[in-house]
Amino acid sequence: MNTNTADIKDLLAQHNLTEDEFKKIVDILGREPNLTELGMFSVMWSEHCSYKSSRVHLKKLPTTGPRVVQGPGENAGAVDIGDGLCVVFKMESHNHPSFIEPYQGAATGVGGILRDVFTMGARPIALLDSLRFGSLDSAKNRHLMRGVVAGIAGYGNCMGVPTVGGEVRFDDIYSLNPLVNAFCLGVAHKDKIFLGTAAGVGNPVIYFGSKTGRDGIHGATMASDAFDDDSDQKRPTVQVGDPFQEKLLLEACLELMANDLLVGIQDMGAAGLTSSSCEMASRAGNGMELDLTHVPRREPGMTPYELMLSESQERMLMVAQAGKEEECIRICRKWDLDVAVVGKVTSDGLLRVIDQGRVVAEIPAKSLADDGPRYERPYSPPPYQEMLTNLNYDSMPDVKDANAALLSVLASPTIASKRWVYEQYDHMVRTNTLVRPGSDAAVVRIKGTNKAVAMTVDCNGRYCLLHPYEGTRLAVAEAARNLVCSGAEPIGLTDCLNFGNPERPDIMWQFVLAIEGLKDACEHFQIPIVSGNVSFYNETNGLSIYPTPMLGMVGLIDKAEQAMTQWFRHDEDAIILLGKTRDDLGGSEYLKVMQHREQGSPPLLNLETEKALQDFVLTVIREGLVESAHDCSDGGLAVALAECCVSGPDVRRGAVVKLELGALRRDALLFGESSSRVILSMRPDTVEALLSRAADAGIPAGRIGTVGGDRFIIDVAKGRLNEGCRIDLPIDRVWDRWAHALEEQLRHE
Amino acid sequence: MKAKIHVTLKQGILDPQGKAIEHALDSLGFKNAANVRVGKYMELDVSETDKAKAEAQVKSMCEKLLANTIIEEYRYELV
Amino acid sequence: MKAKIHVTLKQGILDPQGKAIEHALDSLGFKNAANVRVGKYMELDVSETDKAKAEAQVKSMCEKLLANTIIEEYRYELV
Amino acid sequence: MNIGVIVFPGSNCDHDCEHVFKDVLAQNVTMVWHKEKSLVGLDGVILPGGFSYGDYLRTGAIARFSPVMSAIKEFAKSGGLVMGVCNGFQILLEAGLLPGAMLRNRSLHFVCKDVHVRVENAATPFTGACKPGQVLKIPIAHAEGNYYTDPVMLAGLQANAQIVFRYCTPDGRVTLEANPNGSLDNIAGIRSAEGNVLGMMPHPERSAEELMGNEDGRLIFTSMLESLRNRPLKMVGA
Ligand SMILES: Nc1ncnc2c1ncn2[C@@H]1O[C@H](COP(=O)(O)OP(=O)(O)O)[C@@H](O)[C@H]1O
Ligand SMILES: [Mg+2]
Repeated sequence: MNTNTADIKDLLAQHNLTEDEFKKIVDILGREPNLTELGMFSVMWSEHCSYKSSRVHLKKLPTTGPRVVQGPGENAGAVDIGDGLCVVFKMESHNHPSFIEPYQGAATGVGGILRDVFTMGARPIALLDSLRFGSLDSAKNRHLMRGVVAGIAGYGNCMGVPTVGGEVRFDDIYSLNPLVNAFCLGVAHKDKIFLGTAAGVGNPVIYFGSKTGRDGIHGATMASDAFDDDSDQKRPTVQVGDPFQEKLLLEACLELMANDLLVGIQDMGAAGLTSSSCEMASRAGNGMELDLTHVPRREPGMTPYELMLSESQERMLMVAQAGKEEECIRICRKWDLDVAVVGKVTSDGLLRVIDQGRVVAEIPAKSLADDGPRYERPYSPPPYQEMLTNLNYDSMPDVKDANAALLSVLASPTIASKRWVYEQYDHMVRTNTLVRPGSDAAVVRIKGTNKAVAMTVDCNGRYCLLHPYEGTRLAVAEAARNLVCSGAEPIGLTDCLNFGNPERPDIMWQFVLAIEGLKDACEHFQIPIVSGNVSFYNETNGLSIYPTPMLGMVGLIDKAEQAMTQWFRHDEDAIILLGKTRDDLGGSEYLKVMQHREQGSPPLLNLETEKALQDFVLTVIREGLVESAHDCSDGGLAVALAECCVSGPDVRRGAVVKLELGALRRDALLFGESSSRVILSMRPDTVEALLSRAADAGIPAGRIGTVGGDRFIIDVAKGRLNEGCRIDLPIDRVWDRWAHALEEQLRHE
Repeated sequence: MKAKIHVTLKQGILDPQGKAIEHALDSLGFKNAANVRVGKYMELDVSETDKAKAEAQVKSMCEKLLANTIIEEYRYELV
Repeated sequence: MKAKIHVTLKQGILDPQGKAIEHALDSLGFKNAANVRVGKYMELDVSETDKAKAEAQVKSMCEKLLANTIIEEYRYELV
Repeated sequence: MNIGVIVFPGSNCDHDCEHVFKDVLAQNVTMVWHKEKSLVGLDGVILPGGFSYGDYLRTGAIARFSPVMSAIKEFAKSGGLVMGVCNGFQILLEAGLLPGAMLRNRSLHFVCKDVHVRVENAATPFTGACKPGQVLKIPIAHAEGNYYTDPVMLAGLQANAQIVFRYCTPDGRVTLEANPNGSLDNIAGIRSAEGNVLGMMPHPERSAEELMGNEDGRLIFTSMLESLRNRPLKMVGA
């Protein structure tokens, strides 16, 4: 590059590269890079693609197990479910693009995660989405939420992949950094998994899908870049999705794969042609030659730099078996896709890019894909951490009007029904959805077998703020509990770790502790992590989001008809509470809603207790002893009971419950979020058997009430230290508040 | 006054709808149609007699609501 | 030649999108906007130098594909 | 029977319809690519739901020009049973095989949920297994199901008993609140004047199995098969 030092500084800044990184590039090449090469390095070495701040820590996570068919490192992970099949799944963030343009940002996020799954040879059968927004009091946040939900719907519905579940939480910290994480699961034959590898020197490299335009150039670098007030300038980098094109791409891919034509395949996600080519070559220890002259283009005059960095959506790169080009091209044409042979696999390990007969870039593929910088960034707890956990119970008045408190907590958008969201998603297409959105986990049957898989996404960012280690362990426990309550055995996990700026020691501290928590909990439950994603730099004007390690967990149900739901099913059924309630108000939704505090220690979690509880719940569900099972977490016992009454699809049922206060506070008993608790309902004649079984297993259990009537009643008897209280409301009032709160808050304009 | 507003995708932004229509026209035998772009057309009444004021208002409506200026551009006339 | 085509809902057919925009404008403080109607605007190139022929073609495109004349009406100009 | 399921680019309920006919009702199913020009050998035809051509321009507007549509018109003209579900209904409207047009849902949102429909005409080849006035619970999933036609045509539909399903409450009342999309006269499904073409917005294939917890939609398919078994022989393979 014929540039002077000042210009180089500018260039490096524009490309988010440090001077050390630049030196490393010069070392690798033995010369200075040209602009195209610099661009390629910058995207591949960005945080988003290279995991340079997280890699040393991610290595600690448990990724193996008897069921693991494919762990992290490929487009998605795969876990054996028997019958010769495996489930392929992954979760991915699209936070920054969704803040800039909510509809397209969310839509292309869904498009990207779908491609990750079907490039592995799996037909996608379910999507979930995990969302975080700021308070709905603000018009901007309402606009973001409407746009994001519409974008997810627009893409997923058109693809014919049902969005069967998800999570939406609200906290003002996400106002300038909403989170949009999408999870996708597909099913593949275990011996027909496709990988992104460019094996076989001489094999043709084929481009197919949409044409390349100038979309999202610098997108990958943008995702690794914190926002500031100039973010508007970066707007032209927004990509537009075309779900129809992706549907054709999906069908074409599955047809190509069924016909034994491919050696390897990878989608062009972040860093487009650059990442797909160098990663495939590097995995196989080969090189690749690309001739840009043949790349289908949407616009005239595109430079090699633009072609290599474009993030136009709905594109794929495949390495075909030599001699099978024509057949590949025929199938792509059948599906109306653009297709062209753009290169071949070489033996020299170099990614060589040619344009109009001229070599415009020549870089060792491995150095782009794998030899990016790695940082062991310093970490230390922030000075305010102790202030956060410090919660003086004595200074807080106990709840007086329990009716009013319950209604307020139910109307909190984090707790309220998400029907407004999931009714916009086609959650039934493919006719597999046995448990629709609205229960602890979604359950989808696997046609051709008797099996079903359950899926959930979970993370309480507030807990993670208060204690990143505990919060992450709690998220693992909750996700597993949600699956178990649905009758499923947890078999695998994907994560999407959303954090602030890793160059800040306090953020890095949050990250490192979260990883430790994730590791410890997964090892204890023996749940392997088979794929994942890290999203750093979720900060605006120096303000970071809460640490939000989102988890997507998958469980297996051997007999589909044993899938369980959370709502009460018959009047007269007995209500059983499993687990122990403590004074756990720290980080609770109740404290936030009623006292505007996000403070305290998150609930205590003992992994042995949790595991014993989950094993017990799964066993009694499988034995058919149980009519419903609901995880008790956000909003505490009162909210969980109310959900059991009003979340069922057709009818609402009342309940009469009596609770012992013991030495607890009233608010802690009703709204505290002690972990390791589950609410069951069952026919009255099986109660005794269940209670004695629970006693044998060492699980605290007791009958707390009966389903039925048209009122929601919780009678709290006087305790050792405190007066009792009573919740007594018409069940329709409880339902109305919970069912319509979100809609009402969104309906402002 | 009546405002007539056109909102179209910016140059360079993918227009999947236009592409699909072009393809359909082609297979219908309209081989000589090309570069189809699809946008929105809106009409509305502004109860304002001062043309300059009305213009300022319509511009502000476009910026705030009618166009997504990240990917779209707009133009309007008042009659 | 470039064809500019407007497709709008027929008078008398309820336009929920127009209604929603009107409502949104209202709550944004644009109290004096009314009768919002939303339609489609399409541009395409016709490689035909004879204006009459081009017109006939564009009309036929509209009738056959671009508008559904049960609910929509269309107009076009050629430039 | 041999049932043809038409596959347009962007169809996405094609496999669901195939599953019901093949795995639940043990019939022969032929997946018919939209470029086919002949329907020889088929006893009945389903246009499945989805987003043919991405629903770009208008739902069903582009699909109606697929080569297979001329064959479907012939098939229908000769009395063959043709059923369009959701996007299939929209295509039949655009193709003129059924009267009327679809507008966007009143809410402007895509909506996916269970709804109830009342069988207004139980004397069609698609509803023979239902009782007149029977209420069926069947899911909908669409953004454009707001049926429209002009008053003259509407009167014609009513007079000829062409309205087959109306959105209703669980106990069978046709009310404004029971209408999920703003559809004229709560119309959820109509048949052609001759009676052998049906279009409906709800998805019966999504409620046709015990495991799914609802088998109401299955009645539509069993009605169809029953009337195919009873039809005069001359229509076979028309
Ligand atoms: N964004 C969303 N998309 C689809 N379904 C959602 C979404 N958010 C919440 N849901 C559904 O609503 C129900 C309640 O959600 P949530 O309160 O987060 O459940 P839990 O506390 O059991 O994890 C779940 O079935 C969930 O799948
Ligand atoms: Mg739960």
